[in-house]
Amino acid sequence: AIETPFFAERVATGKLPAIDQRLPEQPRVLDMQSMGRIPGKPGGTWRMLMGDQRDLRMVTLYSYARLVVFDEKLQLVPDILESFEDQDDKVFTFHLRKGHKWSDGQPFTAEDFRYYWEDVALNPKLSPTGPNVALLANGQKPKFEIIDPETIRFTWDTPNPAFLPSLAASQPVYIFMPAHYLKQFNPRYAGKDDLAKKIKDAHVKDWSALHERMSRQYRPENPELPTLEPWRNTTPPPADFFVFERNPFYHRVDENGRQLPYIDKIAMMLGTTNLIPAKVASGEADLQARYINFEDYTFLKHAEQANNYQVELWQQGYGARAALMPNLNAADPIWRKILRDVRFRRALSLGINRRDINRVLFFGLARESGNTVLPESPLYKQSYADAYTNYDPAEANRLLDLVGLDKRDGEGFRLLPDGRRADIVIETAENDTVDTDILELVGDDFAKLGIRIFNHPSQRDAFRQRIFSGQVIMSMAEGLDNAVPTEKFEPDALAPSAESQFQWSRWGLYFESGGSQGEAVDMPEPQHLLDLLHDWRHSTSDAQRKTIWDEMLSINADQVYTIGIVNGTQQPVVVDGNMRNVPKSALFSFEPGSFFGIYMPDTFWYDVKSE
Amino acid sequence: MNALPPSSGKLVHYVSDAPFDVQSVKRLTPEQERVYLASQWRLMWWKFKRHRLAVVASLVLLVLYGTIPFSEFLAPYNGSTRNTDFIRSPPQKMHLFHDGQFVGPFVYGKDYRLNMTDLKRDYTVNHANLQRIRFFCHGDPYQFWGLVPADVHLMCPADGGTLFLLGSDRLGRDVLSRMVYGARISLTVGLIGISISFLLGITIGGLAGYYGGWFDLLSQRAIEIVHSIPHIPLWLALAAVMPVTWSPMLVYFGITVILGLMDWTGLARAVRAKLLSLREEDYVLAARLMGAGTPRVLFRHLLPGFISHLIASATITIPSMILGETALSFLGLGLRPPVISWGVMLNEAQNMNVVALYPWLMLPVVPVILVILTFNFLGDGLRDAADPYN
Amino acid sequence: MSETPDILRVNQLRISFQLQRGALDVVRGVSFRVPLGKTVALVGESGSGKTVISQAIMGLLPKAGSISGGQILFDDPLKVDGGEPVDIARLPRDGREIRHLRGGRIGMIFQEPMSSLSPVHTIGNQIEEALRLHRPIKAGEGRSITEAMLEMVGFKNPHRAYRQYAFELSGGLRQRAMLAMALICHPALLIADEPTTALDVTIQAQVLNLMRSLQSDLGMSILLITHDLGVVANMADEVVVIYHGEIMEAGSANDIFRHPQHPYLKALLAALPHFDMKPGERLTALRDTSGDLAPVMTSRRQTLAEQTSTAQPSTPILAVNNLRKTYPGKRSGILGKRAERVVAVSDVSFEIKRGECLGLVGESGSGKTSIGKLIMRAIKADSGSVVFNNGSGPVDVLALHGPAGRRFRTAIQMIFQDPVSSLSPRMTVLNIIREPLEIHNQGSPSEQTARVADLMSAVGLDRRFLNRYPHSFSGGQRQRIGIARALALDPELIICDEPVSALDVSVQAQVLNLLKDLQRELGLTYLFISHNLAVVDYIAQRIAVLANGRIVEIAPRGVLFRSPAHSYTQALLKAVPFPDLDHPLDFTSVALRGASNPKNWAPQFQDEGDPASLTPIDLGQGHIVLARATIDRKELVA
Amino acid sequence: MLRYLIRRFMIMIPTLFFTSAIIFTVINLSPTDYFSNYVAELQAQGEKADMSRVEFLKREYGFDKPPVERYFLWVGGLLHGDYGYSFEYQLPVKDVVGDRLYLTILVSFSTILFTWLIAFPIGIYSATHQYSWADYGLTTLGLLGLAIPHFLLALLFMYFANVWFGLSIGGLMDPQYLNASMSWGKVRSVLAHVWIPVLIIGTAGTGAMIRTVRANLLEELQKQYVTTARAKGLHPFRILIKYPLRLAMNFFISDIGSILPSVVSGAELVAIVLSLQTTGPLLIHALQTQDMYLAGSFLMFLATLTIVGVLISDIALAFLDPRIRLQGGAR
Ligand SMILES: Nc1ncnc2c1ncn2[C@@H]1O[C@H](COP(=O)(O)OP(=O)(O)OP(=O)(O)O)[C@@H](O)[C@H]1O
Ligand SMILES: Nc1ncnc2c1ncn2[C@@H]1O[C@H](COP(=O)(O)OP(=O)(O)OP(=O)(O)O)[C@@H](O)[C@H]1O
Ligand SMILES: [Mg+2]
Ligand SMILES: [Mg+2]
Repeated sequence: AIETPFFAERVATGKLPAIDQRLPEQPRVLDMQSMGRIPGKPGGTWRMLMGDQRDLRMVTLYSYARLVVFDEKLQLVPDILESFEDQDDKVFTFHLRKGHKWSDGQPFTAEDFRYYWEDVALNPKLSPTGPNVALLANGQKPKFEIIDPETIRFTWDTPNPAFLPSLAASQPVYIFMPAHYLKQFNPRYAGKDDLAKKIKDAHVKDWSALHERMSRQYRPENPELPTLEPWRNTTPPPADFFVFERNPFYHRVDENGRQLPYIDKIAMMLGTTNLIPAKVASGEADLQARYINFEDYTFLKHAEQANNYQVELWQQGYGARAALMPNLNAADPIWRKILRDVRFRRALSLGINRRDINRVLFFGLARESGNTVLPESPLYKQSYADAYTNYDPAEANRLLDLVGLDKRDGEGFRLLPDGRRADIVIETAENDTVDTDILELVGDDFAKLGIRIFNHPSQRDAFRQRIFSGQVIMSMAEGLDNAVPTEKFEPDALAPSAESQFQWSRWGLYFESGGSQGEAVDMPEPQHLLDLLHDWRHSTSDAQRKTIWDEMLSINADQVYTIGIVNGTQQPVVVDGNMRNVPKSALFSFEPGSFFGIYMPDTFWYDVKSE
Repeated sequence: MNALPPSSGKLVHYVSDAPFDVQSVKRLTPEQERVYLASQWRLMWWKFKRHRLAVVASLVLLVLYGTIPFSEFLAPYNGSTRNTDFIRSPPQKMHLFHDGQFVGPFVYGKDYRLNMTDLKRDYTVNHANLQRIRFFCHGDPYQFWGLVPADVHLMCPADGGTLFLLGSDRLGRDVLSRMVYGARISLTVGLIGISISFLLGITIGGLAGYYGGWFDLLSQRAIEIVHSIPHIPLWLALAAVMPVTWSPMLVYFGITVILGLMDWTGLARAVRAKLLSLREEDYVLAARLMGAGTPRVLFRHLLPGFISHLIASATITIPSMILGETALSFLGLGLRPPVISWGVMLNEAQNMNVVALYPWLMLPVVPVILVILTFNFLGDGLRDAADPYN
Repeated sequence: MSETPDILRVNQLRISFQLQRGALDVVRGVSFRVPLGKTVALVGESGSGKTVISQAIMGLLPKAGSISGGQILFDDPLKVDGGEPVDIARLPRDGREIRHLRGGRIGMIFQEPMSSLSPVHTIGNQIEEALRLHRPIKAGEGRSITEAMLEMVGFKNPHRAYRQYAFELSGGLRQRAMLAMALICHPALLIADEPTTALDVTIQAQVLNLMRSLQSDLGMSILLITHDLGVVANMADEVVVIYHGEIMEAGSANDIFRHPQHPYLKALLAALPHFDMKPGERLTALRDTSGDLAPVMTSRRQTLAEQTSTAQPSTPILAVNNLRKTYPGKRSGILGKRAERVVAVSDVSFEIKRGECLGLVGESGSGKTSIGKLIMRAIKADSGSVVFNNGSGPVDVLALHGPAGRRFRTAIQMIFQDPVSSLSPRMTVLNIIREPLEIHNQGSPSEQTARVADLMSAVGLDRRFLNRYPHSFSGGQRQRIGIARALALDPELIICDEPVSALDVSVQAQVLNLLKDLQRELGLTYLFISHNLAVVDYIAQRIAVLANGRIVEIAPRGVLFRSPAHSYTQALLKAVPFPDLDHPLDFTSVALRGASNPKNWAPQFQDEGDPASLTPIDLGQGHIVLARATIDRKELVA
Repeated sequence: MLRYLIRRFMIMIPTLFFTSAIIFTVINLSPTDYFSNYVAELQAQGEKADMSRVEFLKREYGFDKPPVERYFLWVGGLLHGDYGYSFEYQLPVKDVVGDRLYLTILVSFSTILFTWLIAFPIGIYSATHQYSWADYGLTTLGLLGLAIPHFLLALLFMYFANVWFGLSIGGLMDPQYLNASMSWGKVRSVLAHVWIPVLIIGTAGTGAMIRTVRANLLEELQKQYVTTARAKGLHPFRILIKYPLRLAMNFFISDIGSILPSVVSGAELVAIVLSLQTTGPLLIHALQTQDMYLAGSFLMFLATLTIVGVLISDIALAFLDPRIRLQGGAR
């Protein structure tokens, strides 16, 4: 392997072992050529602009180093793991890379998994609600075994098909922790006085708080916490400027034997998000998509030449850029009855002039579609996207008359059966101009159906609380988060399985809480969806999973639980003129893909002639 | 008329020989009677009339406020009429002459092309497409005063043409029309807010300054407390509790009241401080000894001595009230569409795109400036009119 | 005498004011001179332009006023020989030259000292400022010079006075502070605009004496503007008589007093009240306004007739018992100890019967205004009681509130000593006089306006003044506005605090006659505070003499003037200046200095440290004097 | 005076107590709390909150206890100088505010200085030269500053500062200095940036100040004591400074109570728009995310400053005007 210039001095002075000692015996070798990429040279800093300290997790997302990862074709491949074995989704055996080390040079072994499982997941102080749900199959904990320092095994009695995807998720379930580092915060291992002093210095209440704070892996706030990611944070918070440095012990190399990542440093600058487009346009970021919107494209494009960058348009991965979500659990009984009538939902969907919206707001570049999977997904069918998305106000009006909204007032607006005007307050989270504009246009369309709508944006949190309590009749939000799934992904978003599903949040809560809160599903189709979800969880073959997915998608399309407006909208991505290996066009989504993560930013590099 | 006595000489005894009439007080003609017995208000009005800038300012304000009842008629379009083919169209210039020939007021039509490389709508003036502006014409239908259906406008675009004298916004709505509609909210919000804050500020500050003692003590503590709660958290908290079902109009009143309620403390303290010293004046004592009640002493004797400050602070508070809602919108508590106000329009103009690409969307700042300048000049005039020394 | 050059020559001076409607010529071609080291008195009717002339000399005309013609030549004696006199009328406003003259070469005492001092600076600070500006003094010397000056103008405790603020001083003390400010720079020309109106006669004599001695020591010239012809006779070398902005007569004091020629001057001299007037004798005013009086009075005749029939004539309308008031003293520094309290009024008791006029005289600063304010409940008494009885039963004034309090306000009114500050600066005269009527809802607006107009002419003011603001009036005019306001409500008792001090004798006569007529016709009662003993003698039935916050003597007017018992009263009477060249005031012999200091009194009036040792002793005929209880009555009369 | 001071300090105690209660209520007025907010934020992006961790944190910070109890815990902490713990940063509030305070004070002081240095001379000038061209011109200029919304002004400034001077957009220094220790370069960079917020925050204040100074001064210039001072032969400027200006300052002094807190809070909204590294954005963020101890303690700090400021202003008023001091006004 070739030594990285960044470390040359430290290696020379003996502060760091040489490259061959740092890499695992079997590093993960990426063959750039076969991936259609160019092998590069190390160096440079990736400047990115972020909003607040929470965005530190973007580096974890962009890095996308997981035990197993999805490749660009959404196939699961080992990454940190050297390999894994999966028997009927019940028994999982993981093989670590021999000689793999944490960023502080300490070996990464089975002990790190044991520490997590025994000392964190099963510790009632650190995990008051028990281990993460991904580690439970049918509510049961697995059997955890250490076969040897490089091999571990999880065993369940029933299938747990969600286990591996959850490890590869953008926000992964961490089932290992740097034990050697964290033991100093755990009274089981640490000296009492030593720990007491640490607790006092950190101004925390007890060891669990200290442990909790020091062990955040997803949001790398603690510069001392050893990591396996390509870059490690070097700036203690609070700060407005975080610098990440390359991990000398990172496990990936290119075909030439150069240790990845190519880019030495990440400089993350925090600030007001509204200013980010302007700052990007003045050349203050090297690769940026977050906090840039479609409307900024023109502005960014105009400064392309002057500041030597390119603006690419990637495709957003939502099931819908915006979808109306009639609340089937609305507290108002009259409204609930109407909202649950499929004809009403279909009528609203037919009443939206999607073409107009697409033309006015998205330059016709979006797809007029229901809230469903994208064509990029193997599960896509045209019929899902097209269901009730043609503009047919006459049919819409006919349907509305049928559902009992046939009476109108003097101004021609429809009345509810109890005589109230059928005004709909559509609530949204935060103040997003695009949302406002969409609703403005939808409002004009609905006015033709004799229904007036009002937009009420509120703080995201308050907004959700209102939905959860059933006060909201209809909301608008993004559609499916993961709109390019394969059958291996859990189809939970299609069934009432979570409180955060705004069309049926109380049913979702019922499911989530195991029946202790919320309301039981009392409509046949949603119940069927739930059954299908249950089937998927116990499924054992991909074929079976695919049929379940198909059925759930078609029920959702037919029942129009959420009224998608457009999807496939564009996400501008600004790339520095000298940065190589960044795809021209790709899918930009959190799940799957970790935004840039799936395209492996550790393979991006700066092509600077002079150097 | 007497001569200067000789310098350093002995003074000669001088006696005037002019006729001397002790009853020289003349009778007044009715005209003089009118002038000399005019009320104080009339005097002020006469004085005000002489302040030319103030008169102009008040005329401008009168016109601006005069548009409020007739927005629908004055605006070429309805405030929410969208023209999807003319999104973000730059302003169309009004012309009178075409090829050196007089044609009357008209605009040239615009051709537009979607520029897919930078995703921009490019407009070019089409000199062949001459669109004569119609006056007192039929255009967008509206409900006049919410009652009478009508469709007459002062001016409308030519049939099939467009008339975006100040350009159009991102949904293709006419900026000029929206400005006309926006005046309704923006011009009133300031007045209502300021009335509330002045009422509170003057009364509480006045009583505290005049009475002193425990009232002063309590009111000062109240002011301290109101003052020490920064506006923003309160706004956020109110945003959280303000019922969502409130119509935009109610929200508007709510905001106005809040703006007013938050603003009085500074004034109250200034009034109090001034009155603390003014109340020691003899004329205050005189009024009290005449049996004048507190309101009278406060409003007839004490506050006039403070009128300059009051007028000044009123005229500088109005802009902050008009613009206050933009600050609120920033926190998600502002007015929302479909309500149109200058603040809402400016709020929509608050991004770099607009500054760099669509600067005409910032035009609503012009009426704001106009209103503020006129209010201030009006204030100057009022101040002078009330100033006895002038 | 004929060798002295003129320090000031005013030649054909014309001054006009720009008013709402057209210009107002206030001074119309006035010429006069002030010879070096001499005193020239400017006398004339109130509103005749005296103050305006003096303002023009200082270059201090108000914004609305301007010099429309003539010259003001100032010939500075200190100037090197051959220098031309400067024409002040041509100097730029607030320019370097005029600033040099102001204060340094020409000093000015303003007519209204009460409102001419900054409210937020100590008087010491304000006086010393002038000193530093114009006299080269060593560091640290300023304060002692200032205090010495304060002492010279009659401050008893100059050290304390240095640190006092204007509002802590009585009217007379403020006037003295102004005097000190003008005199401290030793100007070549002193313009004294009514310098002694607020001073009692003993202090007045002291101050006049001070001016005379500065005059002889420094060769200072004085332009003296005053209404008090007694002062004129004692001070002036030359006299200029002015009427409506024109000079009527001018000449040496001798010419003026012994050979008056112009009808106006003759009328002035005739209007003087003098001590040997017969009871019921009327003053002869220049204009007789008894005709204007009728409408003012009719309004209440009716009710009055009923009231007087029910009320017993013997019950006093106002009884004051053991009134006491102290003002908090001042601290030295922020945290320093509080100094002694100032006792302004101590153990004062007296009664006023219905229809009577009680004169209150006394040293400046002796607590007269305080007593007035206490009665009005404008300030809180420390102890004592005030009982008001207008026939409907006695009421304790100090405990009044609610509707009774409101009714009380209509029955009793006060004329303030300082006319400037007692008029709201932002109200027109019309509104000011009408205000009490509005407050008590008397009559329709047009009736109110009509009544205001009547009141205006009753006090001798032109109706055309109605919509002007107070600041645009002359001192005497303002004072009359205050009187008109007090009369508006037809009160039963009026507390007159120096109501005529700023009026020339003829207008004074007119106003005094008015008050007297009202008293006779309506049974109006007065508490009349004045320094002018002749005026008090004319209007009051009984007179109380106040010294150091206590009433030292009280007696019917005839008795008091014929046989004053108390040393202080005697000193007062001796200090009255007469408008008679044959009876000049003996500035040197009269024990002027410290006339109010008990140490200078006869031993029977000294309390020897124990205020309680003095008691009022009745000498018969209602003549009461404050003396030691142990003293024999005979000794007092002697 | 000493007694007065002691009394005023005593009165401050209940006031502060009351204020703390209100602040606590206001913060808790929102139906949600930090944790549900945090969960909401994550789920908005499709992320899942680790419920176990949320539960853990809730218990850790006493969210299982009733609000009243939490209030007393908080106030008790404040009394011991413990400002609580920021949920968001997982750090003591003191550490979170840290360096931002200095930058805030820098910006605020510069702004105040800027405002005063411009507004006072102009206000005095336009009062003494009423209706001159300069009066009209300067007044109009000041009013323009008042009329253009802060945000818009900020955007325009940033845009043109970037286009014309190549200044980085927003912030108080170039990014490379953010974590760096003090150096010449850093100072220069801060100076290059600080004028934008100062100008923006300052303009509106300046316009308002000019108008009020002018109005109050005009009122005083006509008083008789000014004539007295002129009669002494004082230079007009000396007169102006010593007499009318001092009395005209009344309004200004009565408002200095609000200066202290504004120095520390630093024009929150503008700071956000300009992306300044000051305390303002921190506070707003804390409020929006319901980071209640951070927000609460910060607000309490501001409130204390206000109350102290009012006290100072009362004392200053009494010093300025003996009538208030001696007649017992500010009791
Ligand atoms: N600022 C002003 N504006 C208008 N008129 C004024 C103003 N000042 C004085 N006058 C008028 O000028 C005339 C002369 O006033 P001035 O003060 O000189 O009188 P005076 O002789 O001093 O009278 P008094 O003895 O009552 O003080 C009066 O009629 C008065 O009303
Ligand atoms: N507000 C005050 N604070 C302190 N001392 C005061 C105050 N008002 C008056 N005094 C003092 O009380 C004493 C009496 O004042 P007052 O005004 O009653 O005198 P006066 O008899 O009316 O004198 P003058 O004839 O000079 O007007 C004076 O020594 C004065 O300095
Ligand atoms: Mg005069
Ligand atoms: Mg007095």
